[in-house]
Amino acid sequence: MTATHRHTPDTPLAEAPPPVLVDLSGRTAGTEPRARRARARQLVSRTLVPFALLALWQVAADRNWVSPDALPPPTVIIEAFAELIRTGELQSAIPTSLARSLVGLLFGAFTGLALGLFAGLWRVGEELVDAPLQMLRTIPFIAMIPLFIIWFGIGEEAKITLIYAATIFPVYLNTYAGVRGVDQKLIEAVRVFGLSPLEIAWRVIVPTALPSILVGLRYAAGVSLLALVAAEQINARSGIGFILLNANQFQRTDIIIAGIIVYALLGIVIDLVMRVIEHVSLPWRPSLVPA
Amino acid sequence: MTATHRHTPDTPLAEAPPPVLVDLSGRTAGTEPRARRARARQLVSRTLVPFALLALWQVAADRNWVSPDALPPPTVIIEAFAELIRTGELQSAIPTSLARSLVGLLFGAFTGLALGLFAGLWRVGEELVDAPLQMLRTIPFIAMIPLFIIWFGIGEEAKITLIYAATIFPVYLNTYAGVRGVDQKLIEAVRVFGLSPLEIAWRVIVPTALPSILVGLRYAAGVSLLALVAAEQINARSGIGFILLNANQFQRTDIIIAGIIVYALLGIVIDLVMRVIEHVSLPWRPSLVPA
Amino acid sequence: QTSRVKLLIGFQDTTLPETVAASKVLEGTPYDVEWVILPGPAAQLSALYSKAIDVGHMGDTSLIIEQGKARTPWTAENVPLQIVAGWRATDAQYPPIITVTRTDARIETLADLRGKRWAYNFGGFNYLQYVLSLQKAGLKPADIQPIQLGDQSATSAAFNAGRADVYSGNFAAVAEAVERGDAKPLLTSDQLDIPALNVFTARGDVVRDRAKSEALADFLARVRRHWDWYAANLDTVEKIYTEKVKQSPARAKISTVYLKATFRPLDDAVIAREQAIADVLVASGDLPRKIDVSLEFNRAFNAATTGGN
Amino acid sequence: MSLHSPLSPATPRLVPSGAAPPPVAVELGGLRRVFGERAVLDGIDLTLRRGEFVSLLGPSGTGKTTLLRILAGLDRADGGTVRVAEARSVVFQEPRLVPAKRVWQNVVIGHRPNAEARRLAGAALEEVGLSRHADAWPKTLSGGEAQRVALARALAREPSLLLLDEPFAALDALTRIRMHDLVAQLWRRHLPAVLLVTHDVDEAILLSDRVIVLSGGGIAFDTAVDLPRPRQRSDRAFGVLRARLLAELGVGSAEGHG
Amino acid sequence: MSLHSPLSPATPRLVPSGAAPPPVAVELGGLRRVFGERAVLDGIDLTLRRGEFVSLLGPSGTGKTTLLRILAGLDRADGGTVRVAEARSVVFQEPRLVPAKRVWQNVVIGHRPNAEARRLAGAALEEVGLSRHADAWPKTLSGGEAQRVALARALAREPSLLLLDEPFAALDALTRIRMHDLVAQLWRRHLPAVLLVTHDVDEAILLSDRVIVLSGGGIAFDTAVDLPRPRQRSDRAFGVLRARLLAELGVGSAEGHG
Ligand SMILES: Nc1ncnc2c1ncn2[C@@H]1O[C@H](COP(=O)(O)OP(=O)(O)OP(=O)(O)O)[C@@H](O)[C@H]1O
Ligand SMILES: Nc1ncnc2c1ncn2[C@@H]1O[C@H](COP(=O)(O)OP(=O)(O)OP(=O)(O)O)[C@@H](O)[C@H]1O
Ligand SMILES: O=[N+]([O-])[O-]
Ligand SMILES: [Mg+2]
Ligand SMILES: [Mg+2]
Repeated sequence: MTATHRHTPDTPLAEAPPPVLVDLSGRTAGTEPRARRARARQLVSRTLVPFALLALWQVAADRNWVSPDALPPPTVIIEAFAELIRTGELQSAIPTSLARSLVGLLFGAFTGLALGLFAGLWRVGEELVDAPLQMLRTIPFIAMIPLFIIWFGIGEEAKITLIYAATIFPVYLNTYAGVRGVDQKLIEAVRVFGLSPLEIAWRVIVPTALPSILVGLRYAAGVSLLALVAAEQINARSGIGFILLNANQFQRTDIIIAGIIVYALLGIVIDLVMRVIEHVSLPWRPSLVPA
Repeated sequence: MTATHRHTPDTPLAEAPPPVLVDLSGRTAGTEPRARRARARQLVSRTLVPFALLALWQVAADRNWVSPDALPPPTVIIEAFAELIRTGELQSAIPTSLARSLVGLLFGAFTGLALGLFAGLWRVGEELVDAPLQMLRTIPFIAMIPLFIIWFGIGEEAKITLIYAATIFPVYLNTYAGVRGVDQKLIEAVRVFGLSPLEIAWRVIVPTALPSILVGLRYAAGVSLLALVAAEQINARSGIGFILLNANQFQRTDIIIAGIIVYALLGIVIDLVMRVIEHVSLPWRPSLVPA
Repeated sequence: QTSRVKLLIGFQDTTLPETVAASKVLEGTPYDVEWVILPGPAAQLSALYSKAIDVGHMGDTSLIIEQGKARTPWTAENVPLQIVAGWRATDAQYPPIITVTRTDARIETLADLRGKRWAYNFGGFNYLQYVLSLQKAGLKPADIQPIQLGDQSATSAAFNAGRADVYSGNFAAVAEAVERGDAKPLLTSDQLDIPALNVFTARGDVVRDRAKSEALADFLARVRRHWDWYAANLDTVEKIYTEKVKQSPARAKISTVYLKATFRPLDDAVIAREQAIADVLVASGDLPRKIDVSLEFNRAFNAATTGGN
Repeated sequence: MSLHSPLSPATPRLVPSGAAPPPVAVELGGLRRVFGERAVLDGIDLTLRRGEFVSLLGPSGTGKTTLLRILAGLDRADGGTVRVAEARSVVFQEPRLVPAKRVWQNVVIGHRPNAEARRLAGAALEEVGLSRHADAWPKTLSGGEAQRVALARALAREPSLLLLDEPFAALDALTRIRMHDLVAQLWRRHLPAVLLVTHDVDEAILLSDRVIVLSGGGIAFDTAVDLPRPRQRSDRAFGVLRARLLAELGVGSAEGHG
Repeated sequence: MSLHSPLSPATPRLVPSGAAPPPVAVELGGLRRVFGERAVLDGIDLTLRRGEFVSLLGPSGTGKTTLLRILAGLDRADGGTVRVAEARSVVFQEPRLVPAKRVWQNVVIGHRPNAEARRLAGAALEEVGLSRHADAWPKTLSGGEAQRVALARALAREPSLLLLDEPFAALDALTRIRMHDLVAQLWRRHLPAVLLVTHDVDEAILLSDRVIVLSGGGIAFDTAVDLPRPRQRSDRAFGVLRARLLAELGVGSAEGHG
């Protein structure tokens, strides 16, 4: 071998700078209270920003930094909420709208998942499915409402079809990306056991791509809410999209903002639900540890 | 050790069924023509579905399966295209609209990326940023155009701000998911080399999460086109969103469909551009091999 | 050197801007005019409130609703917006708004409307046409199948596609169906005594600004001359509607006649009719309180719009 | 190597004289595989029969894994003929467990997931000493544990060709002896052809009937191991073969024996 | 082990008598780590000084990697004190290369990416015999190549504590000797404390000053290796120590030597 065997150290140890010792045992502190403290802090900071924005908003209104026409102060928005609740509109809108969103989302997610798997797993699937879906996703449905009415009528079907069409793509795209992102090595490892492509898909690829698929589902859930604003232009007498449209037509800035807040709150609820779903369906993922 | 050392085989070899040999050398066939053939086939099947749909559509029109009011035949759509091109509208619309989309997208992608990294890399980032963004994404911008006008006026800023606001979230969500999906083992491996969190982010996490970030960018690019339909309601005299809105107002089904086709084609162009970007920026990813 | 006055004029589509441009009436103005296209009255009102435009375009009912829902009641001193001009079609063949029925729905009398699918859209005088048609037929919403849609284009699409039996709204959007015999008129806006004016609404501070209001008066006078040009150049207008505004040839033919208009003086008679409309909306519950519509009308520009002095 | 397996698998080449030779499990003719400019495998001829236990040695980066991948049907040849038995099992150089499936589900990933599979997985995990981890997630396993799960997965099948890519590299002395024993048992029971890639010359001599050295794109050396079983590292013949193989691997004879 | 390193690192414990002992690089007191119910590490006391080369043996799943992770600052202790030198390098049980970075960029991942880094990477790759692969993507490397890149990455730094988790497991005899040599050179040059996890008893004896056996949550055995360097596997003392260590690892003395 090439090594020369010197028997004296290149550097006398006395000259070596003493290594700096760092104490890692501080991390030892009981984990239970730590976790509880972290959760508390999390709750605070998660709610802090929204509340800070709210306070800023009220101050801005009080000091006349913005005109109440441009942005009515929170107190006025609260009145708008009170009005929506007094008339019962809000209570009937939310279940109506959520039902529409949910049905559209279910079908859309199913279709997106199936197409995403088809395109992700088989090259021929990609070749057949991808181009039409890339086209589908850029269709501006809001500009197609008259066509939707002509094609699908003015019933619930038309509204749900619109939501359906809008939710396919996010699930498709993320399923596809998730499937393609599964480590080839894993797929090889199970392929040699003689699994059929379908079995590989079901037993290995779908579980492994699930985080990505769930991102798509989360996104689609948001889209299903957004699509309400288009869908509920079609012969709706209630629903949060309808409330917004109506307020829009009558320049009720306060109700528009109240409606947007309802949307935002539903967005947060969806997010929480999706977090729970992710937590339950991805037990193998290490709980998020920040870098 | 526990093994018993029998010196005769449990099964006499004569009884063993002869293994079935499979010939794997067929795969030897020269790869160059194979690759070329695959590309040709890909091109065919990628264009096949759109063209098949087109043919079906013309047949349906010719045989009167659908009324021309509901779906004008392709020939009529081609005439609509010819008209838009003759008057020069299409030629001026596309650069105008693309410029708006691109500027909004650039700012939106940058913001989404920054926030996604902030939330993905640091728990405190997530706690501060995630809730407001989950709220942002469910805001139905189409219902906010009057507010946008009040807040941002009727100039290009208002249009671009709308596109900007709509494109932040897809990039954010996918950046966040990509960063959180980076193998903890990799991060650990570089952390021990004393890299600062920022260096780890820049040198390891961003490159590794890039596939996911690019999915977000691809999605946002589509959204930036979709948002034109809302943005170009604000004092636009040209642009593809404007063409669609105008056609909508005057019930020009043929132009609506022509506009949707323009959208779809732009969608495909964006997709191709994104594929090239992915190809260039992810040289380390094995070219997609179907399972 | 004083800077030139600039008028920002909002309009909901490109029809008027295109014909005004073709008529060249704005050549040589001592001030600048810029058209701002904002579909829908809501966007026009937003732009007015945010001072993004000086003058907006809407139906005459929009301000009634604005005043009705205002948090602080309008007074002569604080009135934020005022109608400065109003116009409507000159051709009796084309009432501005209308209630039509599909021929295959076999609606002969007002009583036949009961139980029918009736499409309308909220806001503006389209909605008024629906409310007053119902009232005239002695029906309540519960007696029919109301189909409320987001805007005029959705409503006419639903009706033209046979998804509704009855339609209340803009006549031009269903005129082709009427001409084909697929639909027939039931009640016009005139029969319901709806003025159905298109109006220009100016900001209060624009009207009070001497330089701007002088420019506005001159602008309106020029638009009046444009209406004369319009009536004399129907072929040119039709061509503009097909080529520039992108209407179908059939629709353009109708629009040419339908949009041939003149300014109407904002006089006591008009204001009385508008007041009646406001009272109806209060009665129907669409407005929370009684209002005085005369506050909304500024008669100072009548001279410019009608050519008198 | 510093540890010495007590195992002594049956010698399956003891076929009644005059009987037909066992069926072929691998047949390579002039196999080539090129990466970029470089022919990593350049004309490999090789026949393996059922019941044969062959070890494959060779320097790092010489194409051992590539050869196994081609035999497994996971990589394509650029030239030559490749015929292999259909029922194959592979243990890869890395464990390659599905992170989303529990350990026991990974073991029976090739089976319909039912009670029978669960039982089978339990038995296979018992054999590799990991019953305790049956319900764990792969990410919580130590390196050697993961490698043993991969081994259990391969053995839960009954292959006619068993391809092993350094399956024992991450194992301590004792565990390694147990795993040797396990593989030998399976081999005796079902008589698959076994191709074992290893870097451990002693391991190759202890376990196999034949040792092949891959180098420079071809088979540089191919020898039968004609030592009686159980084999002893202290045998003179063992030492001679070891020295010879080390020499083939470029380790000078001066360092060739302890 | 079947291969015999010619390397004979300097003996850095040869400190002038009377001089202060070298500075401490690792100091553990009553270290505990519990997974679920099980205390994998249960009261470990250990001091390592700069210039010490210590090998860590132990059965699979006994907590060797866990201990290294705690020393690297990647896992937390559940009890006890942990003090370690700040400048640490780690070679993990898997290569853990960043797939999105070329091989040379991986080697100098800890450096500002400039010409100097490129040069440094080239030199480090030269030392591990992978110059040819400097511009390759990690996914195209063979198992042993990837492990050598990980080694090059660790050595491109000048740590005061070098933690090695089975870094040679995937290497053939010749390459392994070269890598032994490389680590020894680095050690002689900068005199870090080295903690080497290995399953190869001979490797432990050949390289280190001290061998520790981890078992059942604690240090089961801890011995100095007082053999002159260069060491010979054929030495009687070598054989005795090997037998002793194998016995500690549960491999009966009957199989203890070749
Ligand atoms: N996809 C690829 N693209 C380019 N080169 C490759 C690819 N796969 C393998 N190689 C190269 O081919 C050579 C042989 O690799 P292989 O994995 O077969 O080696 P090996 O003999 O198994 O080595 P080890 O003992 O280190 O595992 C290596 O130099 C490797 O870098
Ligand atoms: N995150 C974890 N959750 C639960 N158990 C764990 C976790 N990490 C390690 N373990 C368990 O702790 C034990 C020790 O693991 P460790 O990786 O330290 O072993 P090791 O001594 O390095 O083994 P090997 O020689 O096989 O690499 C193993 O049984 C392992 O399953
Ligand atoms: O599709 N998404 O951008 O999540
Ligand atoms: Mg290999
Ligand atoms: Mg380990």
